[in-house]
Amino acid sequence: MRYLPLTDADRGEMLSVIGAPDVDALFTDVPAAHYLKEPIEGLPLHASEMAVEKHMRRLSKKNLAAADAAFFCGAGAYRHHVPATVDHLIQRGEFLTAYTPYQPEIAQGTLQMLFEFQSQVARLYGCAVANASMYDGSTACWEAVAMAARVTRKKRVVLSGALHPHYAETVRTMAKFTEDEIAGALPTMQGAPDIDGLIARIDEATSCVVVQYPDILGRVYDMTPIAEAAHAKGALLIAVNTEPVALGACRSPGEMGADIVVGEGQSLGVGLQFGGPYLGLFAVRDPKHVRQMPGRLCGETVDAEGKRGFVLTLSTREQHIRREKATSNICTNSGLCALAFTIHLTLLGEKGLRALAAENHRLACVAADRLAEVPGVTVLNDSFFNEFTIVLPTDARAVVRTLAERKVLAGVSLGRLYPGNDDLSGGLIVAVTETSTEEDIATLCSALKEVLA
Amino acid sequence: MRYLPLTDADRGEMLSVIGAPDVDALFTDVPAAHYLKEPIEGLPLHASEMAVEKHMRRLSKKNLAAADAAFFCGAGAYRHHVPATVDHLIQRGEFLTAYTPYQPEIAQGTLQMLFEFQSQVARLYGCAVANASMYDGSTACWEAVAMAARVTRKKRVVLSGALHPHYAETVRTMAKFTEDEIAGALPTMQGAPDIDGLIARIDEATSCVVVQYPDILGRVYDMTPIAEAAHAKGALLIAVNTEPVALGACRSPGEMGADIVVGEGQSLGVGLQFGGPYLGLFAVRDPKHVRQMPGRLCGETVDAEGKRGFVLTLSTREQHIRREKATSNICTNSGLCALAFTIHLTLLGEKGLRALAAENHRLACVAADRLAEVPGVTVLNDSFFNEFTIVLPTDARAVVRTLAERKVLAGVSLGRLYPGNDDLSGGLIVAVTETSTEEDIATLCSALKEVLA
Amino acid sequence: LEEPLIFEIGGSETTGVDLPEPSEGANRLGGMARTEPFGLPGLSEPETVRHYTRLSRQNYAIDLGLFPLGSCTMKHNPRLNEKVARMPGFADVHPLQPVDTVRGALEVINELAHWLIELTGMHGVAMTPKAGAHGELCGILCIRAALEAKGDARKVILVPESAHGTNPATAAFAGYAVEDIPATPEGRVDLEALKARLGPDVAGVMITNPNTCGLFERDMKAISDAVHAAGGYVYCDGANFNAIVGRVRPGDLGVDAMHINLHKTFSTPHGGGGPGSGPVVLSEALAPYGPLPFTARRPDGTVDLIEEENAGEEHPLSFGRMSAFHGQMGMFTRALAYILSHGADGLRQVSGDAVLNANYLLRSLEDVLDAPFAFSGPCMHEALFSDRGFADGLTTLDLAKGMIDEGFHPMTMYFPLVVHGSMLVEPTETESKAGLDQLVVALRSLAERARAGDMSLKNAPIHAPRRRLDETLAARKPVLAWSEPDVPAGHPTRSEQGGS
Amino acid sequence: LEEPLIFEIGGSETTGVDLPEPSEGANRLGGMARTEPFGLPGLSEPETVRHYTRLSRQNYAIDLGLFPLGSCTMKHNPRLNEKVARMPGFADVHPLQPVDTVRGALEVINELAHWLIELTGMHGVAMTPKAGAHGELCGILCIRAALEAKGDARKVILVPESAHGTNPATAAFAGYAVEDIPATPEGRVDLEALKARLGPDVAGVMITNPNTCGLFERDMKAISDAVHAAGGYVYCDGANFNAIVGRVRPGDLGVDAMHINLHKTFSTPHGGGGPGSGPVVLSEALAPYGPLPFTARRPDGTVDLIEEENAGEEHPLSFGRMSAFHGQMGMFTRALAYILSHGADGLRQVSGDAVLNANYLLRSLEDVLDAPFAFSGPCMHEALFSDRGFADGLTTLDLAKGMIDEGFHPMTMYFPLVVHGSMLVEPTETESKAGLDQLVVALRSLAERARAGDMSLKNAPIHAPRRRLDETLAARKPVLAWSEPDVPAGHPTRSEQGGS
Repeated sequence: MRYLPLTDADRGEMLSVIGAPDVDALFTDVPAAHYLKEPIEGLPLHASEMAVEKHMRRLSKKNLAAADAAFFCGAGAYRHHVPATVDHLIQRGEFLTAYTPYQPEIAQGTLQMLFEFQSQVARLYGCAVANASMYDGSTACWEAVAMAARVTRKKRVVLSGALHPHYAETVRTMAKFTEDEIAGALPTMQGAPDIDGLIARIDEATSCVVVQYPDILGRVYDMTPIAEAAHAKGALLIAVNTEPVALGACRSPGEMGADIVVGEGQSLGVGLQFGGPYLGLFAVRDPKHVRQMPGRLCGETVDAEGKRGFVLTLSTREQHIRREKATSNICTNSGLCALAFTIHLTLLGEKGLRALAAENHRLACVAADRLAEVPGVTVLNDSFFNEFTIVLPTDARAVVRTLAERKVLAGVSLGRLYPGNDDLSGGLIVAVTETSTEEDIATLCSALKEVLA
Repeated sequence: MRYLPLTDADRGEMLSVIGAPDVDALFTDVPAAHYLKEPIEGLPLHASEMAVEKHMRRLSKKNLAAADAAFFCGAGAYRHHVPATVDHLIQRGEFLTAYTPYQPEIAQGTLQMLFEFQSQVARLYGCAVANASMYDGSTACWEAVAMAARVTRKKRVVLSGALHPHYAETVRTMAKFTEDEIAGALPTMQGAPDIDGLIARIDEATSCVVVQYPDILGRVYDMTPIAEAAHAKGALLIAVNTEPVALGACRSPGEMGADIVVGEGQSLGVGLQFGGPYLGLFAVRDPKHVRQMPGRLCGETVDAEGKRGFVLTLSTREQHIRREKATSNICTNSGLCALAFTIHLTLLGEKGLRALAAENHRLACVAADRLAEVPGVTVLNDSFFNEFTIVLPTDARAVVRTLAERKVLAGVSLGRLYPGNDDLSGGLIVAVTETSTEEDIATLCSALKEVLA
Repeated sequence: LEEPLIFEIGGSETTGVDLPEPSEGANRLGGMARTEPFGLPGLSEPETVRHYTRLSRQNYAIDLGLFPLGSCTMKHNPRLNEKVARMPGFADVHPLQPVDTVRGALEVINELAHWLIELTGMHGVAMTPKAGAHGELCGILCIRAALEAKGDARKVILVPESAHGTNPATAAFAGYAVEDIPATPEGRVDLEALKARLGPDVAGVMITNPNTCGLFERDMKAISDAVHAAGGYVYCDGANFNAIVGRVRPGDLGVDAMHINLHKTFSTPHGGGGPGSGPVVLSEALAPYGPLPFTARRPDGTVDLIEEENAGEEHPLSFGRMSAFHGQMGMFTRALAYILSHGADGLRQVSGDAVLNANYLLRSLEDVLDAPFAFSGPCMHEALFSDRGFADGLTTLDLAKGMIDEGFHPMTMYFPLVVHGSMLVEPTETESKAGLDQLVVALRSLAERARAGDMSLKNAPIHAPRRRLDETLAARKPVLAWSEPDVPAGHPTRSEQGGS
Repeated sequence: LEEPLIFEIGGSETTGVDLPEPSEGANRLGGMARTEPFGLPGLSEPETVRHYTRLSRQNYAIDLGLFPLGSCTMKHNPRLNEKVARMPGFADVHPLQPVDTVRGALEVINELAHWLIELTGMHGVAMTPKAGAHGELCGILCIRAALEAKGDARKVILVPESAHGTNPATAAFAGYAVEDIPATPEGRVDLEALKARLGPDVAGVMITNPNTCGLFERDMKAISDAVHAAGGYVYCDGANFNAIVGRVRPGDLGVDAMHINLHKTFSTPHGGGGPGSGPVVLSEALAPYGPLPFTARRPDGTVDLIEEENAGEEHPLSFGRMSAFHGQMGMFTRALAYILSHGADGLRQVSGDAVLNANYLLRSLEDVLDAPFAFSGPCMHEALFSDRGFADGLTTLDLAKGMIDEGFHPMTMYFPLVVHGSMLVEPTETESKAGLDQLVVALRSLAERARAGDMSLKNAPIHAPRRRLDETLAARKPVLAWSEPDVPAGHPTRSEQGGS
């Protein structure tokens, strides 16, 4: 086996040092009845790199890669161009094969990168402090809800109907443990989100209000009134963002009064990857909330010679120290994805992020205008950044499947996200990024026209 | 421009330090008549990474990649599976973006690698010393011819008819300078090479005899009689090898008395790459010939503290020291390709190289047997390693083109290599490596059967 | 050279990408256009490459040397797996594409799931948990759902003293009261004490096997039987599955749920702290409660996705969704490539070599380092030592930091908690004998210095990018984000200059 | 930790690949089967990754820092280009596939050739030369072929004193007598001296422009006119084309042949010493003699390959083939991606920033380092300094080695030969002002130490993987390959054990 350096000669020598006749003798604590005598049944013997690569390539080719299609899927995961530099750098062995930086003297590379990452996320979100990342946006959203309960010592959670349904489901599942009460809703199929309706659901028992920005239908709106209403009742506003590129064009949630801002960072550096691994972002506007934050934090300090250095800090919040008193059971972050994100954002910088956002918005406006001209299609949104919802006169799920056969991945149907809601079944979320060309948009429109005709 | 770090503010500051009004003022030595006022005509303005990648991908897709075909091309370039580790390691910035190791204190990585490479090549070839690589096999072959003239002080070069015709052409072209006399021939279309005929062409004026092993038609044979005959006339035997994997199964040229062994190293680590960059290997059997060798040499020494270290050495042979008295004008090696080769060979080791060679030979034997069963096809070779020549009853060039339309890349026709020689036009060189499957072989045979029918 | 922060070298007008200049034109941002600057620094591409390349060189990593980190399993990460994960059909597909366009990706998930089930002898597997700790939550949720389905609201989870910190954290987080199970003097769960505690209030136990002392729980089957008899479920922390893969199937030992850290047993890269992936294998009793979504192979061989849309018919008892989308696809491809590369014979060799390497270290060091459980026989994949015998004033921490100067990553320190000054050493199967012999030489020398009272160890490390760092300062006055320093007049920072 | 040689850690039974065990069976090796062992060591995959990763860290590289290496042009290597070169349609195609299956690859060659011609204002280009020096041979072969076609057997090539060492080596190798052209006091070719030497025996001149003193040859056009009038040809060494790309077209200056080092001007990676690529642009007079093969775009847009098979009609005057196959494809894809990325505006910016950076260094250092030609105006892309003013016993070499301790690669030393103790500094356009300022600080400090006679510079470098190496020993007793050491009885080496 190419990954196993011991030779039979080595094994013999080592066994004689140990004083064991063979390797099986080292497993004497395993009761004989449960010790397998033979290799696992059904699993083939070891295979060459070439054979494994061929097998995996065959499976890979059974998928329609986005690059081979006219591609408009979003709804929580976005296709952006990731500079080649990003993938090159994250594959450096010193990053790829490093351990969690618990030994800071030999982990300054990871630690400084995390400090820079935290600083970037905080600025992007308009917050004071961000952590070193979570699993993904949906679990970060749940952690924010749990944190709000710790901060407010209340249990009623108000979810916006326009929160990504997977995020809402994740909150609902995890709330089974904590017995938080979850008040959810479906999205309103209107040009603008129903802010008054949401505010009306906030009461004195509310720990937090969870909104998405831009929301699941792509709408961009002012969160300030919601923040004010929440704060008036002693609740926190949690803002969820699934498309960080939007913040290159739109005001930040922190600016508008969100107390906790969480999101999915996949857009920058990470890629689609069929849904994972992704990158949970988590930040708080008020530094006094830091000690209630979940997840790892990297902080600045000095070494024994007075040189600046970085360490994981405030770990008394964490499970490996606190055991059953930890703020969360999270013990991993999404380190390599955070690295990809921070490299991509460093390459962009403020100038590049603004330009990228502008290009996304420009193309999305083009697409919305063209789609509105397709007979039977209505564009729902009054406002949007790079995705918006169109309403078709028929079940959008079927349309999406039909278009996929023509290598047009038209978007994500509301019917798939909200099965069993006939009112939503005509809805289709269309995302347009800098990777979509005007030719792709034309392809989508003409294919849609034919299918709807 | 993403590759240019200066900002306009920087440029302004720097110009004021220099005392120049603008950048154009730094080009005052260029006569105004020849200083372009405008960007080069026709060339588009700078483009995003995404745009360039798309353009190049479009061109890439216009080619039939070997992985998408039943593939049997050889004749000097071979497709082998290169472990992913190789490409990962050669892309480390410290290797990829390093300079020629003229400052050995900060280039030990490249130098030690080259020392290991030289040692591996010498052992593979059965020689005493190998250099740090040349451009490719064909230019290494020419350098060997030139070296033989320096050693023997004679000028007549006898080329085997079964030497790769591109190599023979290269020697012929370069000999225009040195006025060496080149005696060439066409390959004999027989099961075994015409050794007696070759020996008969050696005379007292001969500086060297150049043979290929395995030869252009794939034949493996004993070089000892040729070496003896050459030595008897005071000539050197130069053995050319284009497939190093063959030496995992076959006796080395050095063992059989070749004085200079050169070859193409592309098979290990480098890949097909449409012909370049490749890797010239160059070794001598007798250490006393070292000072007549062309190209870089890396040698062991110690540093000021007595630690082992490596340096480029014997550079008095080289052009940057000797100017017009250099042994060759070569000033570059194929460093990164040498790195890929040495990593691949280290992964293989003796055990892996033998196994790889055995698998190549096994599959080639299968292919030869199956092809012999196709009506109209004759297998020419008495002996072969992983490539052999078949003779078709028609022009093989046309057959190859027809098969390519069916995604069968059947091999290299002799008609392409030796245009204008009707006697050879039925010949087709078929190479079979570990990347060829038995299914590919069956595809080739059935396609050939149909085309010949 | 010290590497500055991107905020110290970048500028707001510098960028490492080429994009069209934003034009005036359509603006449908609902009046929410950003007007304030972010303060995000940009670097050109060459500066970016250099910054991160230099930073990387301040890290230790598996690619540089041995990582004898007990319980965390740092082993070779094959580059084939990196290549496979980047194939366009896996890396460039959207999680919500129509299933007909992602059958191959679903096959990867299903094929990996199949082999995880076969290797563990279980009934089903939840693929979506995003890390080991997330998998623990998944397992506990299944137990809870199964109990609820029986109308049984038990509130206690038993956890051995030596458990991973995540175990009690998970159980507590999930609303359970956590109670300790004591250990026997030889470092295993005390079966009799466990049996004595079992009762109608105990929802289950969480056990690590092999345990964190590096020992196999001989009584595992008896424990499971007792727990099942008392109406509870057995959760096994699978962090140490790499010690027994191919040789022992947890399902045969009565386990109901076990997470598998793909990076530990199946070698997905650690990445400086993630991303992880923690699939949870489930017994027949718990499988019906597992989370959405998952995959199912149809009789015709195609693989389908079971999600909210079709779960009503296919998986009605599911406790729900734990996260968006389908799990850590990028880790699945790597883990599957690893399993297929090793095959049945190779995986058995993996656990054999891992255990052989650990026992070789144990026996090569027990005369100079206290090995509290060495008397009780072979260890599994990790060897446990302690600081007993060190001179006064020298601790496990000092020895560990001394390892850095010898060119190694420190071992796991002060874990498990059941042994004072513990040092848990896990070499893994991907280390050569020559590498282990170097480690032995270094550790013997350090142990002798610690026993002899060589106080210079207190200064270790000295051959590292940094000396020991002031963690107290970091926690007392947290600086968690960069802010512009106060700058003397006349020296504007680069980013204040609006470019550089 | 010192990294041993693969021969010291590998074994003949160890391998890092999985292949079927060789079986008995068919053997058609003509009796030539190998029986003797090679003595080639193998390493497992994890050992291999670690060996080369550790080795790599003993190198300095562009990714780590500035490389002020005059005349060698070490600049940023974009990673996009690495990605492009690895696209399967370029990396996984055989050079002798039928042309219909490689039209895209031929288009790459043709498109690059087109832009090289446009950027240089020439008539044709030979794409096959494999490096700059190979390109020089190509150019000289063209000149020779053109002269021969006229029945003119001239035997002298004129080369300026300051030429790259390859120039006279090439001319001599090609059988020409090489004669020097003197320089003017300000570091340029002496036009009058050149004119005086021209005559019917002079085949041509080889001139570097910008020249190796970092100056533009103002009289280039006059030189060309004089040479042409005397019946000779002008070869231009294009190593410094990066200083003028987008601003000056050598064709406009009367050049007949010029090689372009793709790694210098178009940023293909240097790779620790190759592979290079040296296309040669040719004037209308020389283009008909260029080597085979090359590409031609047909009126319908398709690109064809011109090789032996069809050269008779298409290119009958070719001097022949210089190497197997079609040139350095892997470098062509990278160079084309670079040209398209920069575009017409970016390439002009490239030369502008390269020259700006060099002049900034020249003016920031001329008060502490002797700059022999600084008086004569701006330099081009490199600034020339000398050791004049250093204290006795300290040399250019000492200052250069001192740079290593400051974290930089040394500049080019003792080249060009026309200046005593010369130091040629080329920052390139991919360095930031902040990086240049750091270099200035370091060089000023070193220059002051050298002037003050600080003999500790003799010990430099001390912060490097090695101290100064004994090059004399290496040359006097060459050890050019590893051999088994004499081993004391009882200590067999790993490879002698037949395994590890």
